[in-house]
Amino acid sequence: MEEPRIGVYICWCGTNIAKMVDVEAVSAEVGKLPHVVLAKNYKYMCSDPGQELIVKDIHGHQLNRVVVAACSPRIHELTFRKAVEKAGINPYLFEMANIREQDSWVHTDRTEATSKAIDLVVAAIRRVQFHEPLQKRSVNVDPATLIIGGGISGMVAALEIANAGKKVYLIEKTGRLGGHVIKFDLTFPHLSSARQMIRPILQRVENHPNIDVFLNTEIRDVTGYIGNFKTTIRINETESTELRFGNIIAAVGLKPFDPSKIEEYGYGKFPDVITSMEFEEMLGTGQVLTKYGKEPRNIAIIHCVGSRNKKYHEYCSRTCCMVALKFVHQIRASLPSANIFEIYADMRAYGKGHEEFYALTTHKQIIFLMYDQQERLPVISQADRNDNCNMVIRMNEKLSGESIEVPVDMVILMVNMEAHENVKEVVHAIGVSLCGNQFFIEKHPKLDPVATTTGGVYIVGTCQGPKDIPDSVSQARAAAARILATIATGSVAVEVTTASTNEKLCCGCQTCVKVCPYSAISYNEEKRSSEVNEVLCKGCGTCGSACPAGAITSKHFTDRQILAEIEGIMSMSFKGV
Amino acid sequence: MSIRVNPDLRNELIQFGIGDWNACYHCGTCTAICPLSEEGFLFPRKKIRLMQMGLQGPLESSVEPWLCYYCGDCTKTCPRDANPGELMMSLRRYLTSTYDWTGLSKKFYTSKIWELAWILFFAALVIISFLVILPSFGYKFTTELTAEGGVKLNSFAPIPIIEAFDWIMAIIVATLLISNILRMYYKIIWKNSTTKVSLWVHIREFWLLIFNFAVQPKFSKCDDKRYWGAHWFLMSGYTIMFIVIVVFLPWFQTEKILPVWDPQRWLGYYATFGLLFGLVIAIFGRLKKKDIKFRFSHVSDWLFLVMLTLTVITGIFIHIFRINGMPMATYVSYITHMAVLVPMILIEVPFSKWSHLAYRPFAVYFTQLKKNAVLK
Amino acid sequence: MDHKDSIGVFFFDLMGTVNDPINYSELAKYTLGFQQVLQAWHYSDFPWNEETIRKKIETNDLSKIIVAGALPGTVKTLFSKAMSMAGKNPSSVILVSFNEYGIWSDKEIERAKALLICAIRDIPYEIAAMPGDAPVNPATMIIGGGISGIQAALEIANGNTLVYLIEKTGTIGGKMATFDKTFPTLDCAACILTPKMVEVNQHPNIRLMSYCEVREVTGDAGNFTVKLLQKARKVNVTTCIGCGTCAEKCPATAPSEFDSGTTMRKAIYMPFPQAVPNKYLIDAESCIYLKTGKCRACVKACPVPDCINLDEPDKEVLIKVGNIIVATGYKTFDAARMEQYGYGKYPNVLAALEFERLLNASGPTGGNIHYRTQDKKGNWIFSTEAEKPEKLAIIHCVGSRDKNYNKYCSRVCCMYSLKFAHLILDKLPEAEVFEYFIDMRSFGKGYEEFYERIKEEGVSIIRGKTAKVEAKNGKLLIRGEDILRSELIENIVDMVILSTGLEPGEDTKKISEMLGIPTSDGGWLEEANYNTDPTGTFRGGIMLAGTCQGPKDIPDSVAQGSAAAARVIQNILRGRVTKDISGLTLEEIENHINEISPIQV
Amino acid sequence: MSYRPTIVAFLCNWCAYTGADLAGTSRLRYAPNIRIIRVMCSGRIEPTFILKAFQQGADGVLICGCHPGDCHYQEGNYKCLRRFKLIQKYVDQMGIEKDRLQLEWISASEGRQFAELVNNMTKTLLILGPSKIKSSLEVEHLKQ
Repeated sequence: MEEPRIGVYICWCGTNIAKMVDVEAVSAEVGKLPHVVLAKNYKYMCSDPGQELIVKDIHGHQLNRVVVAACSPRIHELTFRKAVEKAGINPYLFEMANIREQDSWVHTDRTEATSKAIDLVVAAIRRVQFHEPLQKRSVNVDPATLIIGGGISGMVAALEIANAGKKVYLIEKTGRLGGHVIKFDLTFPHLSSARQMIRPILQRVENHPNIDVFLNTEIRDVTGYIGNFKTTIRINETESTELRFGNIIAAVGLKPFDPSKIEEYGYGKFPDVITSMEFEEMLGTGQVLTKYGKEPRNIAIIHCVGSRNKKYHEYCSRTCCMVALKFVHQIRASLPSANIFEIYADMRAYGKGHEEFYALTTHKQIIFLMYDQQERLPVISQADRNDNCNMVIRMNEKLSGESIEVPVDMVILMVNMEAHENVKEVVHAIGVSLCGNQFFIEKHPKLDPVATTTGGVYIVGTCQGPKDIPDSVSQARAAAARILATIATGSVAVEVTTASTNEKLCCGCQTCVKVCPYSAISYNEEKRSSEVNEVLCKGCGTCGSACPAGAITSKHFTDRQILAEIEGIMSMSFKGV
Repeated sequence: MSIRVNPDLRNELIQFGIGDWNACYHCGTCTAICPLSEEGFLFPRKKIRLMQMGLQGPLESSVEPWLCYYCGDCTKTCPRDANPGELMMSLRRYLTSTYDWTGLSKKFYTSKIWELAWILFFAALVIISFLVILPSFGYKFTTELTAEGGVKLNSFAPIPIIEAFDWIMAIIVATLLISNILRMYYKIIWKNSTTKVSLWVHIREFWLLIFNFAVQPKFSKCDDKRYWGAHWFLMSGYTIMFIVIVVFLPWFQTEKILPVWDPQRWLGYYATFGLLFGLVIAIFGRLKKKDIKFRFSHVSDWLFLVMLTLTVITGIFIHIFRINGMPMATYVSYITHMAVLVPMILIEVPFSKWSHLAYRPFAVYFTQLKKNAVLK
Repeated sequence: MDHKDSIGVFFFDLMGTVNDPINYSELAKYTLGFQQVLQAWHYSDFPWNEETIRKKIETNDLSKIIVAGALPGTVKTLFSKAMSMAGKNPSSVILVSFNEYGIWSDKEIERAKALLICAIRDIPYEIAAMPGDAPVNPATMIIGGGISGIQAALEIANGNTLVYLIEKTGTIGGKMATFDKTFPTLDCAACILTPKMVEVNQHPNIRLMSYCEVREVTGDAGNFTVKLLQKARKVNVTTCIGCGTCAEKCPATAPSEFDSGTTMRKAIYMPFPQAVPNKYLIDAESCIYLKTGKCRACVKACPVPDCINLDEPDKEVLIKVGNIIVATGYKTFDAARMEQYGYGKYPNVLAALEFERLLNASGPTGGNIHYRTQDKKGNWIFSTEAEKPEKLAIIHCVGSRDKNYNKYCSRVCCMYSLKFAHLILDKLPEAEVFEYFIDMRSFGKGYEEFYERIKEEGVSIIRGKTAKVEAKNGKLLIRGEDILRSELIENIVDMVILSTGLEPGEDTKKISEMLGIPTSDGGWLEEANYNTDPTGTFRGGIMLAGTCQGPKDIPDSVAQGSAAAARVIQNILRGRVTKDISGLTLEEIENHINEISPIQV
Repeated sequence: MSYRPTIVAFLCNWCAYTGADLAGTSRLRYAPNIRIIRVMCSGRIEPTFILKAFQQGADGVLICGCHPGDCHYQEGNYKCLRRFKLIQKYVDQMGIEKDRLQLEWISASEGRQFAELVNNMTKTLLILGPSKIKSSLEVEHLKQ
C-alpha cells in the first residue's frame, strides 16, 4: 500500500459550524497528525470554490486520501466523493466527519464541541488510511416499470412512461382503476366533473399497448435491485405471472379515517352523521337525503375530523377544507333553502384559485363557525322531541367567543386521510421506510420528494402524504421523469459497498447464507466456500459480523476501518487528563 | 348557557341594508383600524360575527353599533369587500327597530310603501287642517299685509293652536323615544344578568349624556374631523330650531319684521345655515359616492335627507315671502313646510334615522355604565 | 348508443358579463344542429330550479343533459337531482366548463363549440382534440435558473440530452439561494441547493447561460428558434478566477440584489459567494466607466490579462430547441404599497426577504438579528454594532388574501413566518415573538407538526391580522385585534416583519405574450388543465414549472420541475412532440370525432 | 480534571443515524460526550467493536438501530439484539457494569428521543463513575 497522504478540510458551514466549533483549532490540531499533509478550513466546503479547493490540493500536494469535516454524510458524502473523483482519486478514498448535525448543532459549550470535533476528525483520518479503492459498477436497466396502485397518480405516471414507448405494469389491489377520484362527483376549485376528468385517462390507460393492467392484484415481495427487479404477482390471492422490471413506483394512496373513534361526533350512533366519502356517493344522485328519506333542513360540515389533533392524527389532511367548500356549492344546488353550517378550524385555501373559491363560497348563504380542533370538539347530541331538528351540535364558537348550539339534520364529517393498515406489506416488499404518520419517507423532503433511499423505488401521490389532484399528478410525472431518464441512459450505478468472501478463510459453516436477508450468499460446494452475489447484496454487513472465521469483508465497513475509527475517536481523550 | 344560532335572522337583516354579510373572514383589521373601538366594546368585527351567526340576543343587547360614527376606514381597509361600515349602519337601523315597541320602526325600515304611506297620511292631515279645519274655525287666509308690508302669518296659523300642537307632537315623540330608550336600557344593561350597576353610578355618569348630546366627542375621534364639524353644525342648527319652535314659538313666529341684528333673526339664520351646510355635504356626498361613509344609501337615508331639505327650504321661503309681503306664496310655503315637518318629526324621530339623536348619547352613557359595572 | 340520446343543453354563466360576452345563441344554434339535441336553454330563459328542470326533462324525455358555461359545476347537483327525480340516470349530466378550458370571451367560441360536440358525442375532449405530432429537436430550453429550472434541467440532462438553462441574473439559484433555512425541517437552503447548482455547472449536458434573456421565440412544437440576448458580463467567464481583487478596487456601489438591498455590492460583483457560475460580472447601471468613460479601476486591478473588457457589447444568440420549460418564478409583493404597515417609512419594519437575509449567516450581520441603524453618512444599514431587538412581530398575509392588493393566498407565508419565529428564538432566546395571522395554513407534510412545535416554543401566535404599525417613542406600535381573546392589541415592539406574498415575476407578462400562454387571475401563467395537466400549456412543447404557474413551496416546485421534465423526456424518447392544442380548428376536431365514432344511421 | 464519561455509539445509517441528524436539524441539545460511529446496519456491529471501545477507555457503549420490524435490511436489528444480550452478559462478567452497554431503538423521526437517550445514559455513567479500564489507562497515561 502506498504511503497515505491525507488532506483534511474543516467546513465552517457559514456560522453553522464555526459558531460552535473553533475550526481553526481543529485544523491546527489535526494538521499535526501523521500522514496528514494539510489541514484547512473554509466557509462553505460544499460550494463550487470549496470543492475546487480540494481538487487543486489533490493535484498540488499529491494527496491520495481526503477527509472533510462538515455536515452529515447523508447530505454531502456524494458531493465530495464526486469532487475527489474529479481530481483523479477513487471516490472511496474519502471520509466525512459529521461535525454539524452531531456536534455544532447539538451542543452549547464551544470547548466541548471543539474537542468533540477534533475526536471525530481524528477518527475519520485514522479510518481513511485503511480505505480501499472500490470500483463503481453499473447494471443495465430493464425498461419496464412496475406501478403499484391504479389511482390517479399511478395512472398518470403509467401514461407518462408508456407514451414514451416503455412498458408499464400497473397493478391495482381492487377490481377497478380510478382510486378515490373516481368516487368524486366534482373537483375543486373549478367544480369540474371528476368522472369526466378521469375518463380520458382511464380510456388511455386501458387501451394503451404499453400498459399491462392487473386488477385484484397484490405483490408479496420484490427481489432484485434497481434496474433489475423481479416479482411474482398474486391475482385474486393466487400466485401468477412473474414480472421483471427496472423501476418501481408506489402509488398506493391513503384511506379515509374511521370517525367512530371520536365519541363527540357519534358516528355510527346517529344515522345522519356521515363521512365526506359517504356524502360524495350521495352527491352522485344529486339527492341529499337523510336516512329517513327526507331532505335535511340543516346541514353541518365539520372539518378536521381526525386531523390536527394529537389524539388522532397530528397532521393536516391538506384537501378537506377545499372539499368542504365544494360541498357547499353542491348542497346549495340541490337544496336551495337549507341552512349550511361549516364548522372549521383554519380555512386552508392555499392553492391556485382556492382563496377565490373560498370567497365565492361565502356568497352561498352559509354560516361559518370556528371551533378548537384540539381541545374542545363540538358535541353532537339527539335533539328534543319537540325541537324541529334531528340533532343539536353544541360547541364553543371561537370567533365570537360564544357557546352556541346548532340545529342539524345531517352532519358531514370531513375525515382525515390516513395510511392503509396493510401498508407495511408494500413497505417491506419494496424496501421503503415509513414516517411517524405511516407515510412513505421520501429521499429528501424538499429536493427529492419522489425518490426513496432505495434505488429505483419511487413514491408518488398521497402515500407520501395527503395531497390534492394537481399535486399528486405533478409527483407522478416527477417520478416518471426520473425513470425515463434512467431508461434513456440505459444503465444505472449499483451498490459498491457490498460484502465479499475470502475463500481461503471460509470454513464452510454457511452461517452467512442463513443470515443474509437478500439471499445474496450461496455456498459453493465445489470450492467449499460461500460466495456473494454482489448485485443482490445491499451491503448491510450482517454476514460480516456473523462470520466466525472472519472470512467476509464488508467493503468500506471493514473491521480494520471501524476499529481504526474507534481508536481515533478515543485517541485524544487522555490528552487533556 | 348556549345560544342557538338563527340562520333566518340574516334574511331579516338584509332588509335593513346589510349587503355582503358573509364576506368577512375575520382578520380583525376593521376593529383595529377603528379609532373608536375600545377594550370591552370591540366592533365592527365582533358584531359582524354575531350577525353572521344569527345570534339575536347578543346582537340586540349590543351597544357598539351606536358608538360607530361611520368614518369608513374599516370599509376602506377591509380585504374582503365585507363593508363593515355599512354593516354597522344597518345594525343601527335594526337596533332602532328592536327598541321600538310599536313595531312601526321595523315596518318603516323594511317597507318603502309603509313609510311613504304614513308620511303622506300625516302630510294630508296637515294640509287638511290648514285648508279645511282651521278655516272652519275662522282662521282664514288674508291677503292683507302688516303695516311694515309683511304677511299676516299668525292670523292664518294662530300661535296658540300651533304652539299647542307643537307641544302635543313633542310629547308624543318624547314619550315614544323615552319608552324606546327604556327598552334599550333594559336590553343593554338590565337584562345582562352578569353585571350590576349601582344607582350612584347612574347619577354620577349622567353628565356624559348631556355632554355627548351637545358635542358628540366620540365623533371627533374619527380620523377625518371634517364630518364631525359639519354634523355638529347641522345638529346645533336643528336643536336650536327645535327648541325655538316648540318652546319659544310666540317669540319666533312673529308678524313684525325685526331688524337684522335682532337675536331672533340671526338665530334663525344660524340654524338655517347650519342645517343647509350639513345637508349639502350629505346630499352631494351621497350622490358622488366618493367617501365610503356616503357610498351606500338605504331608502331611509335618502328620505330623511329629502324631507329635512324640503323643510329647510320651505322654511327659508316662508321667511322670504313673509318679509316681502307675498301672502299666497307664504301660505303655500307654510303648509308645505308643516306637511313635511310633521311627518318627519313623527316618523323619523321616534322610528327611523333621526332617533339616533337620542340613542347615540344614551349609548355612550350606557357604555360608561357598563364600564362601571361590577360582576354580580 | 350515443345517437339515440335525447339531449338537452343548458347554458349557464355565473361569471357575468365580460367585454366580449360569449354568444350563447350561436352556441345554442350549433348544438341544435345535432339530431340528438332536442332543446337548448339559457339560464335567463326561465328560473332554474328543481321543478322547472324536472319538467323540461319529463316533457322532452331527455336522457342526457349538458350544462355548459362558466363554472357549470355550481349547478350540476341541481341537474343530477332533477334527473334522479324524473327517474333518469343522474350521472348523465355532462359538464362543459368554459373556464377550465380557457374560454372567457367570444374569441374562444370555436373551442366552446368543440367542447360541446365532444359532450354531445360522448367523447372526452382530451381524446377528441388530438393535435398531430411533429418531430422533435432533442435540445431543450429552460427559462429561469431557480430551483424548479435547476431540477428540470438536471432531470433532462441526466437522460442524456442537451439542455440550455437560461438565467436572467448573474447566477442560478433563484430565490431559494437567498433563504436561510427551509421549513419545516430547517435544513439550510444553501446546504441543499448549492450542490445542485454545482451539479448544473458541471453537467456535461447542460449549457448554462447566465445573464441572458429570451428575446423572441419563433417556430412550433418540436422546432423552436429562440433569439437570446446574452448581456455582456464584461468579465470573461472562462478566465476569471473569482479572486475579487476587482471588486475591492471598484469605487461604485449599488444595493445588493441578492441581499434584498440590505447590503451594498460593488459595480463589479459576484452575486453571492457560492454563485454559479462563480465569476464576477459588471452591472452597467452602476459602473462609473460605463457612465462617464473614466475609471477602469477594475481593469487595472485584475491579475488576469484581458479578463475584463469594459467595452464588451451585448450579443444576440440563436438557439434551436424542441421543448421549452418556463420556470420564471415569482417576485415578492412590494410591502410599501400597504401604507398602514409603514414599510419604507420605519426602518425596522422589514419585508420577508430582507429578514431572510438578516437571518442568513452570509447576510449583512452574519446571521445575527440587529436593528437597522444609520451609519455616519446617514444611510440605513444593518450592522452588528447595533442593538438587538427584544420584541419582534410577524404580520401574515401582507398583500395576500386582500382584494385591495392580491386576492389569492400566497401559500408559503404562513410556514415561512413560523420558521422566522423559530429562528428568532434560536438566535435571541430571550426575545418575545408575536405572530399575527388570519388562518394558519400549515398544510404540507410535517407542517402542522412544525406549527405545534413553534407554539410549544413560546411564540405568541395571535389570530387577528393587525391593522397598522405606527411609530411610538422610537419603537413600533402595532394595532390589532386579538380575536380569540377579544382584546384590542396595542403592542409596542422593536421590529416588525411583514410576511409579504408572492407575485408573478416581472417578466411573466412578457413571457406570456412571447410564448402565447395566457395568464390567469393574478397574472400567473395558465396551465393546460388544473387537475390533470398542471405543468402543461395549450401550446405543444411548452411546459411550466414552479411558481410561474402559481405560488408554491420548494417541494412542490421541485416536483413540478421534474414533472415538466417528464413530458420533455417522453417527447425526446418518442422522437415526436404533440403540437399546439390551441392551434386545432373546430373542423379538425369534428373530423377526428367522426373518425373515432362514426355516426351510425 | 473532573470525570467526563465518554460514550462510543454505533448507529445504523437508516434510522438511528438519521434520527441523530434530526436531533441536530431540530437543534435539540444533548451532552457533548458522545462519539458516533456510523455503520450501515446494527447487524454489522461485532463484539470486537464493543470490546475495542471499552478497551480504548470508553465509559459506555451505545448501540442504536431501527425499531423492530423497521430494519432497512429487514432483520439486521434482531440479529443485533441477540448478539447484544450475549455480549452484555460477557462484559458484565469482565467487570464492566451491565449498564455501560446499552441498546436502544431510534427511528429516523426520533431526534428528541435520541437526545434524551444520550442525556440519560450520561447521567447513568456519571453515577457509575469512570470505567475500570479507563481508570487504569489513565494511571498508565500519568506514569508516562
